[in-house]
Amino acid sequence: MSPTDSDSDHNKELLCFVLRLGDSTLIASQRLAEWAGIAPTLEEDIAFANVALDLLGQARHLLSYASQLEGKGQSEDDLAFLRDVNQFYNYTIVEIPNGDFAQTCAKMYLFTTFLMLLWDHIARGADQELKAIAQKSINETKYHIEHFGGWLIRLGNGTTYSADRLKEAFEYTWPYVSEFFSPDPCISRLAPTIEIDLAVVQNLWLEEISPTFLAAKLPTIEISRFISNGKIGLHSEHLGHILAEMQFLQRAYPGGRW
Amino acid sequence: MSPTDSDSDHNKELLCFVLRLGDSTLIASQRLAEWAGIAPTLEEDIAFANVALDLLGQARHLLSYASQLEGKGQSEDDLAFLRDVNQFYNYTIVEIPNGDFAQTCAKMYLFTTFLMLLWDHIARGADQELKAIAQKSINETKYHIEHFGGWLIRLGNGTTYSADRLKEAFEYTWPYVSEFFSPDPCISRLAPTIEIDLAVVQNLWLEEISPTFLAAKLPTIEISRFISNGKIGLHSEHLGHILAEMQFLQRAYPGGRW
Amino acid sequence: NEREVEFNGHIAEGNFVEPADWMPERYRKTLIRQMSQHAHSEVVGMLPEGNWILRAPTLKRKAILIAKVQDEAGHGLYLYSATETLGVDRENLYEDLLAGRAKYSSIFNYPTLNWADVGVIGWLVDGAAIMNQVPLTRCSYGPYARAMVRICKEESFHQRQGFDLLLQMMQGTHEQKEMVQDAVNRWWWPSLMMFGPEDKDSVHSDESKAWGIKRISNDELRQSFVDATVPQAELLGITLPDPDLKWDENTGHYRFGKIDWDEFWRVVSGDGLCNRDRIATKKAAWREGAWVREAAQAYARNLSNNGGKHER
Amino acid sequence: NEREVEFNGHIAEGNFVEPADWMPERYRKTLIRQMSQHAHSEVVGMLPEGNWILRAPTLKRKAILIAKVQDEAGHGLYLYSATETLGVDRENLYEDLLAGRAKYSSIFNYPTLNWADVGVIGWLVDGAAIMNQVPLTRCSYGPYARAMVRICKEESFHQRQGFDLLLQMMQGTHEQKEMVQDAVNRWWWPSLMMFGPEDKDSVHSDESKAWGIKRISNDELRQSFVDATVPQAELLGITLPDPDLKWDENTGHYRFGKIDWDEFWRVVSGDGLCNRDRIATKKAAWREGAWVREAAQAYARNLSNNGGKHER
Repeated sequence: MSPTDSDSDHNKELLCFVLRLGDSTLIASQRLAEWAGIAPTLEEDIAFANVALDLLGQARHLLSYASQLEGKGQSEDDLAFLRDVNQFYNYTIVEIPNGDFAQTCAKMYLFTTFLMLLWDHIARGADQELKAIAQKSINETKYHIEHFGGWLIRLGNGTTYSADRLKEAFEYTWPYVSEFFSPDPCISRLAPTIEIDLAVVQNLWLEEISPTFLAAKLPTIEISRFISNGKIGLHSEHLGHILAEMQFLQRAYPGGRW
Repeated sequence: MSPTDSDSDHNKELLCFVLRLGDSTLIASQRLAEWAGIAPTLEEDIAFANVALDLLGQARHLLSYASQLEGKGQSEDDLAFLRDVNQFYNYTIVEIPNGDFAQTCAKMYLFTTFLMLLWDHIARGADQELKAIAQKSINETKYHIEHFGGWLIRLGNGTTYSADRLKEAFEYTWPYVSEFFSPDPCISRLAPTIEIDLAVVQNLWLEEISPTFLAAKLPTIEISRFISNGKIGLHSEHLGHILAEMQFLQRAYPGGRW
Repeated sequence: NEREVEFNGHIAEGNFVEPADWMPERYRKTLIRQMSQHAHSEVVGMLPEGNWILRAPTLKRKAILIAKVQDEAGHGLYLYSATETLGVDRENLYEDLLAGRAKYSSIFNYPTLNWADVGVIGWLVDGAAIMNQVPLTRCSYGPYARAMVRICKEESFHQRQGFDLLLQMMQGTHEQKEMVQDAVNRWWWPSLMMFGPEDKDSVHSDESKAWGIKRISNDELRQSFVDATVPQAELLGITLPDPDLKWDENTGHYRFGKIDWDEFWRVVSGDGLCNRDRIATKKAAWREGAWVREAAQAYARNLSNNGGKHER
Repeated sequence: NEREVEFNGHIAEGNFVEPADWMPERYRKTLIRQMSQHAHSEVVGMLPEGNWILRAPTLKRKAILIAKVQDEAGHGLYLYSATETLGVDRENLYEDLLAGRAKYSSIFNYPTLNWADVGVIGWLVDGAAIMNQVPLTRCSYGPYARAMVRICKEESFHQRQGFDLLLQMMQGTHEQKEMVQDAVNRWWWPSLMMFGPEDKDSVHSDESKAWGIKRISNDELRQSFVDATVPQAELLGITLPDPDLKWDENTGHYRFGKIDWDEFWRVVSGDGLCNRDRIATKKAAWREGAWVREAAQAYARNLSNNGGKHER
């Protein structure tokens, strides 16, 4: 294999990983934005918008970098608005429905705690571009974890009703967590640029969430045998509906200036 | 004005009316189809699908005729899938959300009873093409009215809860009725081909619904001062979301064969 | 047991068993399980296809799809009615489904991800269903056999429509062809799994065979399906996702690769991508429809109390 | 009343009134009504624009729109807080809104129907709001005036973003230009109505003027808005939907056509296209959020009872 081949292969893996992160943050942001104007309090309207904006900002950096890696002259918008379901590589958990407030907080907590570990690894890696994005994102993600984690604790220790809702939310969202740690050709080929050992990450993650779970009175559960596969482009039925709405204008009015 | 001009003017009014009917039946069908697989009983799954199919069939005839009148070589599908919100001319009532079962039955009852009166007038009119569509549709519409009217009576005389739901459904849907009878340049210019006097139609309609309202224990209400304007292309915010989903494939994959 | 011997003889002579006839309890139980599972499959099967009604790309295809989903509701209804002739109650059967006590065809736990999935479900899934069901038209239990005659007729119609949809798309744009191939890649193996475990691992089969409930083995049916489908795939111009698939001159059959039975069992036991969503959707619909069903019952009661007139 | 004379003098000298200061009851009531109505408008105003967040055509525009809707929530929050300094409770004020006892700006009862509406709301609606609000930065009630300084700054930013959005679209395709024109056609007259009834029909105004709550009359503000906006419309290349609009050399102002006050009153009194939907959306959100707010309160109570530690 010539050096160039190896370079381009590496580029392909990196592209896959960057798209994964870009799509995950984009779809997470899109879902959160569904709450605009209908959160339980005005403070929460602001907080959710804040998180949605942070995630969207991350998505834009990531998708811009992805288009650079791809080298086909596509923009962040081309990637966001002109790919169909099977070309999206987000983790499935970000595309599942918001459900009630507890379910939104649960999935966002599970996702952002995992994302944080990815940022940590990226920040210690050798890809300068991605490193810069990670460094910027770490503080944001810290705030997201605190925010959603704080709600888990409040709901788990609020009323009987809120504790029940929280438990139901976890039953629904938890199975999607196994996708974080399932065999991942894309991540495994990132080394040595970025070294991510998913078995290690899984342990770190379980440690990370454990105090919050304890404080929120949530039972610790085993990683489910259920495995979703959005990260390799095999999604749930939900993503198609998200994209139909998200991409409408770009699809209906090609060549427009916005 | 030359005979040709007058012909083409008349064509324009007729086109507007045919699109109005075509869009109304299409969007009503699309909304009903949202119930697929989740109706309160299997029998109702079948019945709703039946009505959705009838309405879709009517829409196809109407939109085919509209494209013929338009004479630009567009197909029924071009009209259904490539127009945006302000080019749709359906009555607003068919685009409002389904809400619960009572709300769906309420709006469908209000719409189909009105539609029936239009078919009646069309069937007595001079446009042969439209007449044929009306004659075919009258029996279907009769069944729709019976079906939804039957549910109004059942819900109104079922449990206290169902009677309350029905009343709420009417509070929400009723204001959209005034659009049926509000000044309508398109209908008023159809004469002498088709003679529709909306003041007369309003009275006929109130007479038509009155026994069902009585049997369903619904209060008779005055036509509301609220006036929606979907019929002239000024819609509620709901239609855009319906179209984003409905038109996705045609927009995303232009030039496809389906 | 003399009655049982007589019963078996009756069946062996090719006669139907009717609801009023005496039957062994295990025969009844087996039929209830199989028929209600079949009914549940129709009813859950409305969801993956229903997922595309609102996005159908032409009005004609939308009409075909609504009609198909409606047929599935109809099949569910016949099958529940046929099962009720065995002395069970439809509502209880349905609640078994919602509570996870009863199964439905695992195929519906796979998601529909692009429009071609609608065609592929018609072509492969309905195709496999027909292969499974045609022998049931000669099943020993009369009401089931008769329901199957009607259902198989409609299913063949659906299968042709599905194939036609794919044929159209294969004459379309490059992207459309890719959609079809993508859908076939995802549905091929699950379709083969629809015939159930390999004969060596299959329970129930011997007794069912004796009773004429199950006339042809899983592996035989699967082989017939593969043999019938490969030429259709060639006609379509798609590639079936099995590198081991090839014609075997000696046997006169297509050989095919190893089925991933781990996946099969994972999905059967509840961990397919859509198991949770399907049941959650049906549960929510049932719960949200409760007040409507109650109102209809209350109304019917009032009506019969008042000699057919509702109060004014 | 001696105190009232002193109070009026204080205001006349251009001083601020602060929460701890004595104030006439009518002054307090007027401010509560106006400030809470203003807060409600921000909060309801999130909906028509929020309607397009999920469909924003570029990621940059999506970010701008989310940030804008977030700012509106922020404005709502300042304004409720500022109103609370007058001795009322935010939750009660909000419930007045939901129960239809309190008003909000009627402009938000018009639907957003195409993407250009988002730009036009920024340009015209925020433009009119700024015109109304800049004088309030010099309002006699300190907390309101200070909130207005911050809000006006952000609103100007939104207005520029809206104008920029439209400018982009006007350099785009023919269809995009049509969208902009369509949006302007729908929003122009309602924007003019934002300044309220003509001076001859306006209540409250005299007293409000004396108290420095209302410094410039409705008609004067409306005229300033028209004068400022017409040249911008020309810059954009769109036509304002008023055949009577023309420059008047003598007065140095643009003359404009007759406003449809029937429509204004119909919308104010609840019969605009979106009045029902807006309040229904907010009511449903408030109802569905109740258990979350209760849980947060219960948690806070437990925490303070346990000296800051939640039980494990």
